[in-house]
Amino acid sequence: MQDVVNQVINTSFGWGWPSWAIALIGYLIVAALLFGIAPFQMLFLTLYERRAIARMQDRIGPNRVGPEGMFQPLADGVKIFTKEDIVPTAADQWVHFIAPCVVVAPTMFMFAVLPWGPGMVPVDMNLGLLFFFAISSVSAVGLMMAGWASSNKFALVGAMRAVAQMVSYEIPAVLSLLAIVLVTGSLSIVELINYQGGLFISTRDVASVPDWGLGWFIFSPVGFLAFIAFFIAALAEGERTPFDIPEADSEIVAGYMTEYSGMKFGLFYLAQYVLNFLLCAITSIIFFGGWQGPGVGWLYAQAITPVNPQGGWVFNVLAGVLGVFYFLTKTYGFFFVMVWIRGAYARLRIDQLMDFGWKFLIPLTLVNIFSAAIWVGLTKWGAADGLAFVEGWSPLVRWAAAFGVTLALNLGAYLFLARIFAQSQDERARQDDDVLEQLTNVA
Amino acid sequence: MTTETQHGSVIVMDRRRGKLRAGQGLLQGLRVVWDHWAGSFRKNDNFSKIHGTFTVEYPEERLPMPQAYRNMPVLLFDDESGHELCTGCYQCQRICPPQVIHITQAKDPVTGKMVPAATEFIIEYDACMSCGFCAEVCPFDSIKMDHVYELSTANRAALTMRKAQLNRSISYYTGIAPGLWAEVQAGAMKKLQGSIKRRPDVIGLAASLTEKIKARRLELAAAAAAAPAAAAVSAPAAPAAPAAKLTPEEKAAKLAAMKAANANKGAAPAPAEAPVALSPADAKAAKLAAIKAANANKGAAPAPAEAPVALSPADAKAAKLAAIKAANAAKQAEAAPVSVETAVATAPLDAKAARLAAIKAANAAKLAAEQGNNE
Amino acid sequence: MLKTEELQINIGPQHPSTHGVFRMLVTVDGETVTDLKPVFGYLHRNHEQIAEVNTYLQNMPYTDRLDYFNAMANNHAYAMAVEKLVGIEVPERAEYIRVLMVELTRILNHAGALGFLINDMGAWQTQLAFGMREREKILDLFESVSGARLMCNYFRFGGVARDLTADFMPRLKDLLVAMPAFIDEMERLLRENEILLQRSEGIGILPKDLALAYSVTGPVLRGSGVAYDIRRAEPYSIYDRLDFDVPVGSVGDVYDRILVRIEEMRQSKRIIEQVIAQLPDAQGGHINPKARQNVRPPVGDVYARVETPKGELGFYLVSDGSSRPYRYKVRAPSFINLTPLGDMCRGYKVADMVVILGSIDIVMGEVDR
Amino acid sequence: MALILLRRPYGWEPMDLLIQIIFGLLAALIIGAAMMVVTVRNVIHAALWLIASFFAVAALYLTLEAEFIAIVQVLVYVGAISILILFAIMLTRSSEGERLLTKHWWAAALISLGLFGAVLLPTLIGHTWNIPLPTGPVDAPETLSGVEDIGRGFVNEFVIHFEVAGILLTVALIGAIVIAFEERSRRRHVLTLSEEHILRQRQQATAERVSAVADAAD
Repeated sequence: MQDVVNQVINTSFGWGWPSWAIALIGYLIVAALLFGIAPFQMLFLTLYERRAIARMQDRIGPNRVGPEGMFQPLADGVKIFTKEDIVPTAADQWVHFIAPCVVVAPTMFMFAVLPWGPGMVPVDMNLGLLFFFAISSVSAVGLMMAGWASSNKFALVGAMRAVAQMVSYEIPAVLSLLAIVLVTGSLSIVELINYQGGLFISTRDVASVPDWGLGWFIFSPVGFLAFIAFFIAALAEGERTPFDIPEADSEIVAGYMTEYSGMKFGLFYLAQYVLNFLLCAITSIIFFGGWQGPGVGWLYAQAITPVNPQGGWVFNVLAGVLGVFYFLTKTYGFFFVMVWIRGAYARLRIDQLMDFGWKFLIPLTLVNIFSAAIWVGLTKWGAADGLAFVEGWSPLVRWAAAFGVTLALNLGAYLFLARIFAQSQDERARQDDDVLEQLTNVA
Repeated sequence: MTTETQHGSVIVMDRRRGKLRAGQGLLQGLRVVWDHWAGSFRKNDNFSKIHGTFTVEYPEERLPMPQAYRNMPVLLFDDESGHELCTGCYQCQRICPPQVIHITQAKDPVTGKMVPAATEFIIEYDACMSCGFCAEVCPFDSIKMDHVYELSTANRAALTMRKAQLNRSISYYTGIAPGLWAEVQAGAMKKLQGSIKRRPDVIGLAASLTEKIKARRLELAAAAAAAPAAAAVSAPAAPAAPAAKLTPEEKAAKLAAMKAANANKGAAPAPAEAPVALSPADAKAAKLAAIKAANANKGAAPAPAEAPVALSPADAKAAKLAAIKAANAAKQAEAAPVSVETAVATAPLDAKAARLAAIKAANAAKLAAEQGNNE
Repeated sequence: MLKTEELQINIGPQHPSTHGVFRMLVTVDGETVTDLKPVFGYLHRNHEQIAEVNTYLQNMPYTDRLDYFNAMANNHAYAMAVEKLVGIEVPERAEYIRVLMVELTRILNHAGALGFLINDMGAWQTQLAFGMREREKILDLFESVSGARLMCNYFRFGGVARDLTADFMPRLKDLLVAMPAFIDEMERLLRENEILLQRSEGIGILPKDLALAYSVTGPVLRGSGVAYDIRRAEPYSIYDRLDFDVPVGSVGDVYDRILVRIEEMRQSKRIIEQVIAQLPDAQGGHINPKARQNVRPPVGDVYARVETPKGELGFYLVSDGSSRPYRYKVRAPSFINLTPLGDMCRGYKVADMVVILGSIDIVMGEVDR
Repeated sequence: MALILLRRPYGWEPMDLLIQIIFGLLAALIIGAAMMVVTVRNVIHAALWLIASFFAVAALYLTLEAEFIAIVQVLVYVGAISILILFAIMLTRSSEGERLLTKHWWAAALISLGLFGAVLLPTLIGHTWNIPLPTGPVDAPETLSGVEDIGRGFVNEFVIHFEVAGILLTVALIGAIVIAFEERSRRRHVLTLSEEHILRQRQQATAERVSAVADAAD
């Protein structure tokens, strides 16, 4: 962004402004854009979800306000703004008031490191990935405050559930990303995307391979398993079905939002949908190459970049448009998958949720890290790293070997863990003698 | 294990134990939902399909109502004769489970005998459970179930339906349920003719059909004119008697309207005498009118309010019109007492007609009142 | 050491997952239910007293309001009771029509019940929407014959109010074309789904002999493995001529109840096909509804029962020879099936409690009367 | 994050002012939040103020270009530890409200001030205040927050410390698990209907067997 602002102010207008002012202006513009986009887009995510799930239920969905219900979200927004704001007398007024802000703010922070297209990232932190998840964990505090401040049994239980769920599902999410980070060797999101160029996984640097922007991690066994684990964890983080236990309406009426009304409730809603969007976006960035896609790399090579200052600005625009198109297509595709799952499944119980996270996902992701290490060793290392026997192999053989080994490892681990987990789950259903024996001892 | 019995057996449901559950069931569920999503861009129009949207966007498109659909009971009347099929036989009132039907049977104003018609027929729609028993038991097929279902209102009292609001024409009912009407048509019409024969005066005519009522009155007047002698001798000859007593009233109706219209011009009694003179009633009537004119000054003020209403057709609008006229007349009562009271004087030719006038006045006032609070 | 104490929660009367106006006073230890007291009566409408001031026929529309999900079955039970009391013969064709309606009712009730159960498990109404779609089709059929979708006051003493309309049979045949697809789809959604298995397997187990002791009936009893179906135990209408299987469960948990309901829909479809085949050559027609407006049964009492989708629905009538029942008692399946709820929920989680309640499939209109 | 936002290889003077302002704000927030932690009556509020100060400290780390430390601060302290504190406070019914202030509070204040001074004085004395500001482009700050450096450090020179810390955490984990198991075993297991039923059946069966044996004995 600074490049563009610099271009406009210093090059075309010729005012020699100091670069810090340019940087300030650039960042202010970006921040304004993001803060404008996020809520607006959340509104339309709700419409998108309602229409899609209605289709899945052989219905039509909201189609009255405006053409095809386009303005339905705006109507909802007006309604939620004009609703009365009710605060329970027993509530802790200040905490009750601040909690929604504490929940919303982190989701807005997370936009700071989200790349939208080639060279279109607000801040290229070299720890972007870590930053993303660190900030996302802050909103748990807000949920806790909300549940505690509204002094309501349902709200407190909901907050406890929400926090426990978020904290325990951050582990598989981060572990599954760790495998990817092992392969790329960097925590920078931009670096992660650049790594996914090329024709297939980890072939960006190999010469004589065209850059089609298709080297997505999803095409490798490691990436695939990591994707499954991460997406499940993302569902839990975003409190989507089948993990929407914190606001399980059939048990605890609305969870930590029970005592909220009007725009405070709206803020929780906004935070949840923005978080969902961000999780879909990060999924598409990490495993599906973000803005990577056929053509973007080539266009961006011709564009004005710090690498080649003498390029055509037209290519900037084209690459940006194409990249953002790819990125948003993937992101909304993942949101559709979220809606799809919501339309298909029931909700897990809280202890089953914990069992699934701790007894199934975390072992799976640990195995995945191991196979990621194998992948890196077989594709990257050589004698220097003490892996001499792979030196002689041709790159294709090494790649095939890595693929086969990791595939076998992950598949075996998945089946094994699935069997173990299924057996551990239905011990209460078949009333075995051992269960009854220990019951007799208890009784 | 299945144990055979004579017809069919007992099957123990198979829980599919021991097969590895590694997410294939979840994928199946996704598949089903996807099929519905993909198929939902067509419309699911017939019963043999399970895919496609089956939403009916209500205000624009509505499902066709089956003939047997029953929502709220209504009363039928015959289009050409204008007579209601209801005879006030109380069958529906007896069968109604929530007891929301209230009937007042008509009486002959002359003889006071029961007439096969209902002067008032009330159904409390707000308490009706639309079970359809009233329509089933009605021996004259007069009460039928309507298909109108948009009855919601903020005013609960407005859901207490009187006869004037319950009346529907047979053509309307054949429009919504031709088959059901075809089954019962012959018998219903035969019974209707039977009950029409036994209905004097305008009793049993649907109140909304003013022109029919006028026509009926005129033909009654003609009948009366055909038998003046019978009328002169006020012997109670059954069919002619009401006619004879009605004709002057009929004329006085026009007269009252005219009077009330130009009362402020202070019309001279001369035009007032004229119609009285040429009324079919003989000299007795004129003499009587003169006497009334002499001592009606005191009764002038209340009288006009009564008279035009009494003479107006039972139709609600006319009733209101009459009420307005009455008000005007009352204003003019002091200005030109003579002009008004002559209008009165002609009306009550004898006691029975006066009573009839009173009844009509009451009904008309009721109608006017509730028309007022319905609008 | 951390000290835990028990917590009392009121689920209901206004709560998303209590079907109707129902209240559960739950004592939880953490998330585990240690005690549950069902509290009902919020929907009491004085049904039985009203019935004693009405004439026999006037009660028919009130029976619709008992279990508003399957009014036809309630009508059937009441009509059978009065016919037994008065001694009225029902023409064969009328019997066939009755069985047809009642089996359609069974299908629509189970479709709806499964959908609501999955909703209680937290699904976002997809399964419910599918069930409701089929239910709407069946309700269209009911509307075309009886004139109303839910409160179809269709049965009369000695027959039914109106004969089948001309377009009834073709539409019913179309419906039967769609039915297997719908049932298979429900099974694919419910039977193998791992999440649903986790939520339903081993939850709310009601052992066989305890089920008998609680005198529960219907799918709950059959789910516990007792092959008791009144249509088979004492065939009442023309069920002795129809072939159908009685599905029973083996464990008696929520999953078994789901499976039993799915299979019962299949069997009902089977019965309907037989009825369609045998209906044309059935003697006698439906009766003229005007024939028996006010029956005056002889002094005596009678108990008649049918197998409604929810269980055994019985009517106990005492006649003093007048045109109004002297005593009118309803044996409502939902009410009796609700009695073991407190014990069934003990020891399970709060979320399971909701699912168990859903698996009993109650309608508060019938519980409270 | 202010410094990363405005990091530019030239033109430092306006930046300094900006950073001074930001630093002042952050310092004020940290100190104010810390004061609230110790003065506020409600324990939950104290915990929330503590979280605020944690967050401000993280921001301070960012101004020092120590991104990794800042992010870890947020991840560990704000994300995890504060949640644990909140859980602990909420689960244990703490006696809120009354202020626990001994009447020798001035002694405590004196001692703490003394210690604080003892720590701070040498730095205040031995510090040269006018460091020449770096002129010209500064090198890229990756080295300041290098994950690789930290990782290699962990597995090379600091391996002992790393392992010791790991063992310590593992021991703590095991201890927590042991406590939890003990807790669970002490909690009474609520029998479900079917379990209770089967157990009763077994007891009856055993009783019958015993009686049968007894009959056989006679």
